[in-house]
Amino acid sequence: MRISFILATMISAAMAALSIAWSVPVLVNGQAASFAYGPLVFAIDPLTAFMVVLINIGVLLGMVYGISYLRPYASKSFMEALVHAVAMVTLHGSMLAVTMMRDMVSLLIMWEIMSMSSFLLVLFEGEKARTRRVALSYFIQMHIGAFFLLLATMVLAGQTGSYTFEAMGLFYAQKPAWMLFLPLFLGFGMKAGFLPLHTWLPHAHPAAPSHVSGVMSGVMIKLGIYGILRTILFMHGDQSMLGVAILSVGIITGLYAILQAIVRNDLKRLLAYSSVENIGLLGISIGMAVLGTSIHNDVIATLGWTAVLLHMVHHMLFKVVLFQSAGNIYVATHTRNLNELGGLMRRMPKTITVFVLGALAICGLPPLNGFVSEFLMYAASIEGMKNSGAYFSIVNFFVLITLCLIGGLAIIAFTKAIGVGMLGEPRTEPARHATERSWFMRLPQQIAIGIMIVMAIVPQLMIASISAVIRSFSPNSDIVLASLMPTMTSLGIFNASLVGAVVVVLALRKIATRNAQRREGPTWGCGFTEADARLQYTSTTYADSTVQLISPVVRVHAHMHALNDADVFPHARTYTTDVVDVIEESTIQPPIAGINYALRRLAVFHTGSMRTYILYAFVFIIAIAVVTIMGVI
Amino acid sequence: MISIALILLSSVFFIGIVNRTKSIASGRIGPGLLQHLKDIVRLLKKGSVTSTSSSFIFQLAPTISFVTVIVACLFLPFGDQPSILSFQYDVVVFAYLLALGRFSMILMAMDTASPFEGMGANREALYGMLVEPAFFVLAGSFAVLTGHTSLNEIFRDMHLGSGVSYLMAAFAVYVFLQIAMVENSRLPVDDPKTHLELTMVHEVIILDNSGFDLGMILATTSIRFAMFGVLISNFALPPMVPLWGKIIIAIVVMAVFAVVVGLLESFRARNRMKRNPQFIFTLTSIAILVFFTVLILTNKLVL
Amino acid sequence: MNLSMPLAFFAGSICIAGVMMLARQRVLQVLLFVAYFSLLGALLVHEYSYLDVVEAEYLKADPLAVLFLGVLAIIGALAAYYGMAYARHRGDSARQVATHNAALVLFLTMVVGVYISRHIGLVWAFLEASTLTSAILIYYNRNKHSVEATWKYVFVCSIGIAIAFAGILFLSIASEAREVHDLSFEAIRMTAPSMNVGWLKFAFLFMVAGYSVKMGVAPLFNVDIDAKDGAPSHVSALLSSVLMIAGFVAIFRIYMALAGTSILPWMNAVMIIVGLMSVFFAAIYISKIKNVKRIFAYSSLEHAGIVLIAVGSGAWFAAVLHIVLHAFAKSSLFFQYAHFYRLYQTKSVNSVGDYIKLHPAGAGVLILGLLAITAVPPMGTFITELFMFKALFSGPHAWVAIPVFLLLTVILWGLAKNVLNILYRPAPSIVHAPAPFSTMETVPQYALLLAVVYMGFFAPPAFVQFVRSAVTIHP
Amino acid sequence: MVTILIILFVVTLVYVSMVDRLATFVTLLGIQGVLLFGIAYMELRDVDALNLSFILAETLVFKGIVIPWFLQRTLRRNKLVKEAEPTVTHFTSLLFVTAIILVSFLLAYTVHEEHLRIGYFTASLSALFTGLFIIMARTKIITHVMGYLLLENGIFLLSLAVGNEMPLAVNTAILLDLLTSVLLLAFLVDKVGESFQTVDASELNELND
Repeated sequence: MRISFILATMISAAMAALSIAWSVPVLVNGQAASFAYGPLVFAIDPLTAFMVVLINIGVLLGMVYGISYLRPYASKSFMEALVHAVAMVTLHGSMLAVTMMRDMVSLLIMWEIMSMSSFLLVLFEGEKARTRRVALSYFIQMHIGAFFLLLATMVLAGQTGSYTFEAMGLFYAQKPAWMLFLPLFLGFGMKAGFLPLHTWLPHAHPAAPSHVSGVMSGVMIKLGIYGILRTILFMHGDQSMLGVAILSVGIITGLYAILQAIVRNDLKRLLAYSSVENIGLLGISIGMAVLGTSIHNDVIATLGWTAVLLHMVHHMLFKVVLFQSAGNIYVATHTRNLNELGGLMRRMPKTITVFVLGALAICGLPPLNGFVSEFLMYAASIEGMKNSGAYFSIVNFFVLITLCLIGGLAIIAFTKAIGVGMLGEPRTEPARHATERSWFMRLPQQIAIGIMIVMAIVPQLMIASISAVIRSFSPNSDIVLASLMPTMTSLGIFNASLVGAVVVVLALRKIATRNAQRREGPTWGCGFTEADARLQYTSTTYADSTVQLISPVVRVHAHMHALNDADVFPHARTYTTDVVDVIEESTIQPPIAGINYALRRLAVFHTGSMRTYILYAFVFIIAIAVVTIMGVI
Repeated sequence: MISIALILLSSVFFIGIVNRTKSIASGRIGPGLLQHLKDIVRLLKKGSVTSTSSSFIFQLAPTISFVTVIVACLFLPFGDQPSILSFQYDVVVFAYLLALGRFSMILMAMDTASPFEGMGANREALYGMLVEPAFFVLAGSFAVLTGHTSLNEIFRDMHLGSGVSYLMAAFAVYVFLQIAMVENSRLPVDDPKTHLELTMVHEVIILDNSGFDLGMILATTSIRFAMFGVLISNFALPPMVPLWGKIIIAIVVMAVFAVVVGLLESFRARNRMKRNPQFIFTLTSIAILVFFTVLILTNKLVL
Repeated sequence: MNLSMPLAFFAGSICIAGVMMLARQRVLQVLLFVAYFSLLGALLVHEYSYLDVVEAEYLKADPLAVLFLGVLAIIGALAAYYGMAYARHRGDSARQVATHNAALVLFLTMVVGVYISRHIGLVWAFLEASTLTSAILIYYNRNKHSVEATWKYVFVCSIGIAIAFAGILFLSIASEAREVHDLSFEAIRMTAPSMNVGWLKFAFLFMVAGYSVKMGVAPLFNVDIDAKDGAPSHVSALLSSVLMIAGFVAIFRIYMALAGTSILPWMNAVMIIVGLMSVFFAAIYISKIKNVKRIFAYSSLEHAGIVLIAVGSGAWFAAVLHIVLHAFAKSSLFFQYAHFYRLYQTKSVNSVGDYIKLHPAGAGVLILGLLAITAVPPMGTFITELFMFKALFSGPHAWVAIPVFLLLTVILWGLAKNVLNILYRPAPSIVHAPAPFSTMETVPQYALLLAVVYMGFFAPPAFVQFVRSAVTIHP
Repeated sequence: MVTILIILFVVTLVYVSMVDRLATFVTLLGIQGVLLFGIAYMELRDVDALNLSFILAETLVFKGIVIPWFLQRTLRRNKLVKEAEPTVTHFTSLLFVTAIILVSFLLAYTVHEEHLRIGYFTASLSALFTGLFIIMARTKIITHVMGYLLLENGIFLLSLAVGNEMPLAVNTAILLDLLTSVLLLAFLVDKVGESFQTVDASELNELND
């Protein structure tokens, strides 16, 4: 079982080494490179090189984790293991290839291979009916996404006669940009998870094994962003309305997703929604950057692009960390339900510490790397408020409010995940007996945390290393970056010194309390002496106050039997809640239900009676004759 | 440099003045001005009891919270006197430091496995989320007004001149005042003197803390209060006044701030829990007024 | 060399079939099969070297015919092999096997006739003959289902082919009016532009309606589904590959013959309507039914529809390539189905599962096959469907792409749902102990699927050129 | 003379719609075969002997004798006497067939082509559609075979109307096909009778979705 996966990891590592060796010079020099294999042209420009690095780090972390994560699945058959391993390598390869393709058709092919292999990866625990259903719906939604890309390809070829990306520039010069951008955005946005195309994401991520969900959420959805970036790369002229549109989608996505994350009790689903939220943030940044480019404000544009690119890397890192830690928790407890966890910090402190660090980062809090990219987003929006007319000022004002609302809501979501799921007392037996995982299962997270710390302390170096990419979006970015560098350096120093200050104060505290008496005792029950783990705040109650504020957006269904007068001696009762994704419920489910209904009703043609079959031919001939005579065809 | 000194100085007296005002308003003599400081010092010396449910987060959080406030103070200028730390867009850092403190305190509360502390933590998180936009809108507005993005430069170049700008400043001061009330868990959002755990916010979070940590938490609260005091006093510092004059003005402003807080707490009832979110978000609405005023002031929006 | 090679082939085939009926020893049957396929190979080589040469007055192999002959040789040989294996596993009587083998030989021969005929009437005659010979193949199991399937198939085929004959007569009315008596495709192509448009339309309409039963598209698709269900799986493979191609050839040749006339847009519209209807019917049933074989059969219906849509939208190259790729993919799946049935002893999806554990190598075929028939890269079908969409978008019926795509999505959903259930769902207890399958038994399936990948993505330019020349009109 | 034969042919169609007894139906098919021979003979007098004998074989021997005989045999073997429960009453059938004849006439008249005689065309279309109608209206599968033969007769007539000759080789192939298909169908009727214990087509719908 694991042999094939280890082999796959080695192949992936080789692939990674090759592609990175090829990409780094591009990133450094800013000169594109390419080679052709048959009809396929593999080309690396700075953006590709950037993506290559991102993909390789994410995938390798995921695969190293997978080696140990897969240990309990020894009972899988050879074929299952093989499919899994092959799909993993294929996913890696196709993601790399997607970024290297230079025309829409090749991209579409690689894109489909990517979707297909990730579909097979989600299917890993296919013996569960739910997994099969989820994988299938994922596959279908990706298929629809690919159709939008196909549509875009056709629109592009129809107008310019070429499939290449360069033709996009031609298209944008001739036609309104949205005609091409809309299908592209729908196609790529489906993968990225922009509202309302996100519906596959909260299902697929929890269903997939954790090393896969880390890769999918950390890396694969970034390919959607990559597609959008690639499209924008060829835009020119005033695209401010497009910018505002992307930005609005981003705002809605971010706010909605983080609200959903708050109410979810499934840890991995919460993380999945948080991925959507981060896609929203990326959307906001892209929107601002496009806006900045359109109004020729290099500062906004540069800040925006830098934020986008950095946040992509950052989110990849902490999402990998979070999903893998969640995987460790799952392996230890066999549940992802926060209401069944708790008390893990005392039982598996190393894993949970890593999770907390990841959560800090994803909430954009100092001193970790998430703060750096959020800082840049705030900076861009403040610049946007400052340096442009009233209209854009107000737009950026909305961005600013959104950013801090999302930030605050993310804190609620992740304090809930940590506070309910990992701190306090265990709520169930499995959680009580959870034990720390092996060092090998923690290694990838620790590596990622290490990279995150470096990125937080020397953000200026990170930005310098991607300056070629930023330049390809915003030609005048060098000047802006030069003036931004001191700030980023200070930010890095600030991050480091914040940690330093905490350490110093801790040391002081230690010295000050060295003589003080320290005792341990039960938590104070406020006079109630029978407190037990069940009295703790649950995930549901923690979210309740937020839910009440925003009830129409987030709908929680409660199932209970109320007490009535007849219940003199009430018996045991249950109270369960479930949360629905309002958008999924209103945009995805009705058409599916409609299609299902229609299919059922329409299935009346294969009657079994031969006479009707012959009638069809007769009807067909007459019908065609009639429409021909009527001149319809 | 001056601001941090002022903050530390005023934090010693701030809570005292507030409490004294309250006791006078209710016809009592009340504790001395330094009672709060004495409490903290005594706590710092005492031993502690930690919950068996808790982990190292519980030990770590008060320190983090303390450090965040101290570091945040380092970003505050005093009029045209620069702060110790400053770089572009440090308003963001300022707000996020406070958020980090909040994050750690919430986790600390959740770590005790107490049903009440979870409640408090939840409220803390919710209120924090709701109050942040107000701060950012103000910060953004001032950035637009002055064309700068660091606190230093903003307060250096913020000159109030016209009637509209005074109105704006008044709104801003009001919002900052209320933000301070929310951030420091005072009335009408929270009542530090309440004795029912179900209605507490801040107090319930620290139920299980004791000894040095509790002292540090109390100190953090005072310093944070004083920090807002300095922030508000920055609005009242005319550029032409010499430094000693400014210091006096600031001390007076902060004293007035403390008295106002005391009076407000004396004559104001606490909100119902359910009303709090609405109340807090009103601040953002007012802050938006400030923003529009700024747009008018900078001739971006011509009415 | 010998221009009567095709005739020799027909004569030889009939002789072989005759001997097969009489000499029933297994070894002899195998030898005779070897002889037959050598003959077929010789014919293939011969036709390839005498491209576009008229032989025996009515026969001519254009690139299209040669291409399809190649497909027929490969799938036919595999079907023969699997047919023998099938009979051995079931322990069928020597007589039954001999009849079946002889019918198989005759069937393939008749289909070869369809491919290489250049006369419209002869195509018709060979098609009808293929119906009759295939009836014996379908009837193989001699149970209730196969009787019903055979009866319906033969009957509706006969009706359909009669309707098509009416179409031929309409065409000859039109050509008679122009004093043309020759009904070879070349002659029709030359004179059609001056013929009465109304008769041409009638002729085409009747021929499409009639031949639809052979190609397995709407409106007469139903009996094909039943036949593929009732027949042994290797026969189903033949039905949805070589026979579907035969129906396609019949329709496509007349389409190409009339493509020079003013009714081309109208014909395209008809093709697209037929294709759309087929995809529609496939979509509504695939998600509903639980019988694996019928699911595959409906998927054939879908692909036949796609081929016609491709024809109608002008992507002739894609159409031809697609039908070839589909033939490989679908026969691979049908061959695999034999294992499936041996393992579970049921056709129903509802009572099977865990295929990936019970028969890993077969599960791989199923997964790849699923990808192939749902047109997912790296399967070549993706490329051909891409070409189809491209042609559709640039043509006058661009809007059709939307319903087609939606229906394809529904089909994808239905197919994938069922295949996933087969592969992963925990097997119910009634499942028999895993039958020992040697990996060798799945090699041909993998080879076919590899061919789908290869021909779609890595096809050598010479091959592409050859297929392209198959769909260009020679003067 | 030809016109008379054609009218007779149409009359048999009308009669077919009313018959109850299957044996009568078969006889009518035989009569049609003879009529077709007559028509073909009149029409193609000047063609060569080979073609003539071919036509003779196709109509008189094949349509007039072999098939009716074979069908009668099948009827006997399956103990079939009459169409017990026609889904469409005889009266309605009559109406339909009459309508078919009228419509065919109108159609033939509208698409009038100089070398296409209206009579032929009408008769052939009528036979074609009557055949289809019989297949769709009746439930016994043996009747379906007969409907198919009607349809074939119609098409034969149509080919006469067209007057365009297929090459002999093609014609032979077509003839062989037709013969085999009828034999095969009759054989299958037997098999259906064995397997399903009925030759009522409405029972033959186990294969449905």
